[in-house]
Amino acid sequence: MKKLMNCVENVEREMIEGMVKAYPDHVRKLDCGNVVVRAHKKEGKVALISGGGSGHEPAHGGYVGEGMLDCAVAGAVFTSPTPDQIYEGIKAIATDKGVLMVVKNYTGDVMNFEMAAEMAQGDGIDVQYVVTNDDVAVKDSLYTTGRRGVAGTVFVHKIAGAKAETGASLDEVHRVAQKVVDNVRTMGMALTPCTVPAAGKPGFELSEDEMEIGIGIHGEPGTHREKIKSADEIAVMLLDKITADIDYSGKEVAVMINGSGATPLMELFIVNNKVHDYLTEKGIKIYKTFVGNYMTSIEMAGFSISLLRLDSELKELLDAKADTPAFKE
Amino acid sequence: MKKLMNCVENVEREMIEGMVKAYPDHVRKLDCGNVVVRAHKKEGKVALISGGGSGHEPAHGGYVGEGMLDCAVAGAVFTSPTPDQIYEGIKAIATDKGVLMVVKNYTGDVMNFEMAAEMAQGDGIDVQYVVTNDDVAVKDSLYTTGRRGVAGTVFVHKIAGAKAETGASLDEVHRVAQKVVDNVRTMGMALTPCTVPAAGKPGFELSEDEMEIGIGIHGEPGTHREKIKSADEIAVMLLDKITADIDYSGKEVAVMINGSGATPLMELFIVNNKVHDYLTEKGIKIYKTFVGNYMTSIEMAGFSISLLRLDSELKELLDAKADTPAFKE
Amino acid sequence: MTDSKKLIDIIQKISTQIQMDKDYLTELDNVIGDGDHGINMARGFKEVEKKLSDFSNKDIGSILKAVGMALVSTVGGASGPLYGTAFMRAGAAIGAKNEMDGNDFLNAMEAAIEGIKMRGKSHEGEKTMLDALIPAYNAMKKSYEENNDFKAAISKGVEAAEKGVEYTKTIIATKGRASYLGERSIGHQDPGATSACLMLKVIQSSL
Amino acid sequence: MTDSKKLIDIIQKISTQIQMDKDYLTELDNVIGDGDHGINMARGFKEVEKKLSDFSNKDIGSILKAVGMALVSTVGGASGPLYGTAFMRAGAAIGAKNEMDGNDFLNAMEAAIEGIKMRGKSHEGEKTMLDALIPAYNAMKKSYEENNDFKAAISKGVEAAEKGVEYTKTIIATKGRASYLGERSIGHQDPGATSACLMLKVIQSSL
Ligand SMILES: Nc1ncnc2c1ncn2[C@@H]1O[C@H](COP(=O)(O)OP(=O)(O)O)[C@@H](O)[C@H]1O
Ligand SMILES: Nc1ncnc2c1ncn2[C@@H]1O[C@H](COP(=O)(O)OP(=O)(O)O)[C@@H](O)[C@H]1O
Ligand SMILES: [Mg+2]
Ligand SMILES: [Mg+2]
Ligand SMILES: [Mg+2]
Ligand SMILES: [Mg+2]
Repeated sequence: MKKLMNCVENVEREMIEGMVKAYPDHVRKLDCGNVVVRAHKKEGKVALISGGGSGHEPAHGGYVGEGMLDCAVAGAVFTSPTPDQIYEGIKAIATDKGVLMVVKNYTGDVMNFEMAAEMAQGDGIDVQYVVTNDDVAVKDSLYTTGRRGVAGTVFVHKIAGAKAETGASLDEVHRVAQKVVDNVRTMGMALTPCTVPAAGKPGFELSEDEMEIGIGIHGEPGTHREKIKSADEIAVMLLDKITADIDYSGKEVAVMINGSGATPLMELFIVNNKVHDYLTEKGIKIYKTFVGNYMTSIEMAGFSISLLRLDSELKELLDAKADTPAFKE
Repeated sequence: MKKLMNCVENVEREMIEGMVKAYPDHVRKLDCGNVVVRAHKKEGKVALISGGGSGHEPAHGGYVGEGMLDCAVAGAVFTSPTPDQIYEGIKAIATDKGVLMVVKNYTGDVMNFEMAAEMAQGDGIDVQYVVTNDDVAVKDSLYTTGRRGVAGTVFVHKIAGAKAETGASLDEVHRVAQKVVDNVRTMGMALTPCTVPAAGKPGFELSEDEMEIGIGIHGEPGTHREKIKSADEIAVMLLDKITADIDYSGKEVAVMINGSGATPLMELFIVNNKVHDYLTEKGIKIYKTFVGNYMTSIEMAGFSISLLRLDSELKELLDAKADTPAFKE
Repeated sequence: MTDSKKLIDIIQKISTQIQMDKDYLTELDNVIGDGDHGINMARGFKEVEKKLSDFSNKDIGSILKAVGMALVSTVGGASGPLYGTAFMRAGAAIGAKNEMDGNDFLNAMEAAIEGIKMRGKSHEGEKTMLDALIPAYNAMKKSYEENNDFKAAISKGVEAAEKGVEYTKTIIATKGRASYLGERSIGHQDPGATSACLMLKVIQSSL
Repeated sequence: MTDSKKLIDIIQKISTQIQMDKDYLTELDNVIGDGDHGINMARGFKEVEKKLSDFSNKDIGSILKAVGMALVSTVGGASGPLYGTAFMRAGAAIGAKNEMDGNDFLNAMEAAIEGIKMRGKSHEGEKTMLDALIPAYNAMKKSYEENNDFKAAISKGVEAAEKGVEYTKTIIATKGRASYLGERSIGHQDPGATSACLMLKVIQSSL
């Protein structure tokens, strides 16, 4: 394991502290743990909270700021934060308009956020939540855990955050957040694994000519492994799955080419070159493209493609001002 | 070599095309080669051009846009672009205010940009240039090539770009650019090497417990190798060299913690945590911090620290509006 | 069967065992999950250990609740709320007693299982910790009712839990991270079932 | 010594040699530079090869200039402007001739070296291509003046160039990327000196 760090036990805390020291005008850390809130609390709006395990930077702390989140709670690497931390976050940001939690669909995340919501509701705070589940690599089923929440979650932060900033009600912000969830799909792949610091070695292995298709953002196994193909072929493989899941034809979309952490921007642009042509050929209109590291998996090499189906409401909110450490619009 | 690409010969072109397709409102590509210019040419200002080998993304194409560059020329990976391409770029952006070239101090870059300038001057275009040389890992000497230009170059783009945007004269923009060059110092390190696609294998090797201190952004050897130390120790090692080179005491600085391409943001924040404390203890005031991938080395894992000594003029220009694909202020 | 002092000793031993098997549990989670189960549990029980000295004057119910709270607020992930809820419910079921017998243990265990089911919206056969705990509970209850011998009962419980762990290899996960794997989860044992079985084994060998 | 047709043949052979030694040159550049010299030169000469058919009716000066232009606009890096300038200067020195003799060659080579010095702000002893070219030029000139035999002269030139390449191992680089290494550059041969020597060898074996 080759990492820039001091001691395995402290990576999450030092990371959060290093982040807050970099952006003191944007964010501050609560004393109770790895909980980041806006430097200046804004009243009169629905407060947005998200979070999850660490290791997905800039998610979620990087998205705290005007037009996006009010709070991000960071658990241990790849491990959901605990209810008490989330509860402290909720209390710090709650306004009389209520709190919306944006939770990625993992058993642990959902349970911990639910427990925190119960605690906050006990205090009389109005809490609702959406669960993001954009990963088309896994089957969606009512009888199982359903799909994983991955990079598409960033679109929920952006758009629900913009809606909240308008002073809309909790129901309205929840509706818009759910609309994003309903219209965004993602699929990813990996060339190399990632290493949880506390584990000290990679979570899986891939041979020199192998890739994993449909990988999760915690290095969870995907749909299958195969020999590495060209960037164009890989892009088509993922896009075929995404566009088979919901109907994008004739629609406008926002595209996110999300790097997993160790992927050079050069490669993400090469991928986007094909994604653009594929969508254009299918008559899907690209409204806006985001290329970069938005929801990473520590030092994994790989990427995901997210497509968000837009309508005029979502377009307007996507274009609204955002001023956070990792996302400026 | 595990890379998302199609064919070694086309990586640079596909990368530039993928980038232009992602940001059509910001940039467009010239037909003559991998030359990126602003989507909408702005007259009445000094035009800024930079560039160098590819593999440093988002540098330099990501910095083309309002408040920064007018043109970026991308050579083959890690290889200076050729004079004819630079010349086409200059012609496309030249205004009656003249053109400033921002060149990183490598023999090849300097020669190719000089040849292009000679060609443009032959057409009556007023061309000046600055050579960035911020890397304190190599000795500065009049009798050799001098120091390498590395991540500090991004500050030149930002600040000279902001100055140009005010309508200042070529001499004035040149003066400000040179002031940044004179006041910025950088040093980097690597945990893992990078692979030029056309070479197919890493440019150097590091064993599992080794790091290279003072590495160049093309994987050029640094000052020495040693066993990996803690993030804090490494940060101190680099900061000691940087702060020994020019006097920062009592000054305000802009800090850049620049990832080499494969470094998780988590690790950069852990580094920043120490950098902040070190500078604060030394009485150096941090005016602004930038953490992220600004001047990469393909998929190298590692980072550099840049410190820019500020005065009120530089602060104002650093804060001025920038709207480029990779840098928004 | 046990008093507060003995309970504290058992909890200490469970923690020691979890620390020892940290890598093993993580390794199991690598294959069908996200490779952190051992890390999570070890972190949680280290925190529990720190609190052991505070427990010495407390009743059994309070101790178990405090263990649950410590787990909830340090483990994270899925296992944190689940084991946390389990211990808290167990504590609530036993209440302010300073001694517990076999019936108390079985009542507490039943409450713990109900808590996991409620929190996890899960039931037997979904390749989770429940597949160790539920068969263990059933076997213990049967044995204890027949012989009124807790040592014999816990042996039966461990036996059943081990079988349950083996059984998790044969089924598809439908809850937790492993469920994302679908059929690819078959052939691999569930980390949470394994950690649950480990705890029962420690109880067995501590009595 | 040679006419336009023969020259085109030599240039083709130089290109073939460069393509063959691409990895070797890159490997040398890996150690003290940025690992692209072979790649750069191969890219440039591939472009030159594409133009060979256009050369057939041209004079020697024009051919050399066209080679230089092709190198300048495709090689990039340091070697592009340097070799490009060298070939362009050589072409200008020879002018519109269709045959060249040993004296023409030596004049052209002198002009090429001057071009490199000017463009690179460099001179002998800085661990660059000049450390192959200058000794080679001196040896050839001496031999040709003594014997008026170009084949003998080019043999002397290759010998001197090879010595020059060896010599680059013993000195510190003060120009080009290798100069950043300071004393660490000692012990390693210069890639540009090596490619220059390769070209002279091809000329030798083609005559
Ligand atoms: N809904 C659930 N009900 C019961 N147990 C569950 C449920 N979801 C997960 N588990 C258990 O939790 C274990 C995983 O715990 P852990 O790895 O610590 O958390 P995470 O899956 O969040 O990384 C699984 O092996 C399984 O036994
Ligand atoms: N100033 C200079 N004068 C003469 N030759 C030089 C100079 N700088 C570099 N070179 C030559 O160029 C070679 C490197 O070429 P190449 O690797 O293609 O370019 P780059 O160094 O830009 O990557 C060196 O080995 C050296 O022989
Ligand atoms: Mg986990
Ligand atoms: Mg080069
Ligand atoms: Mg897990
Ligand atoms: Mg080179």
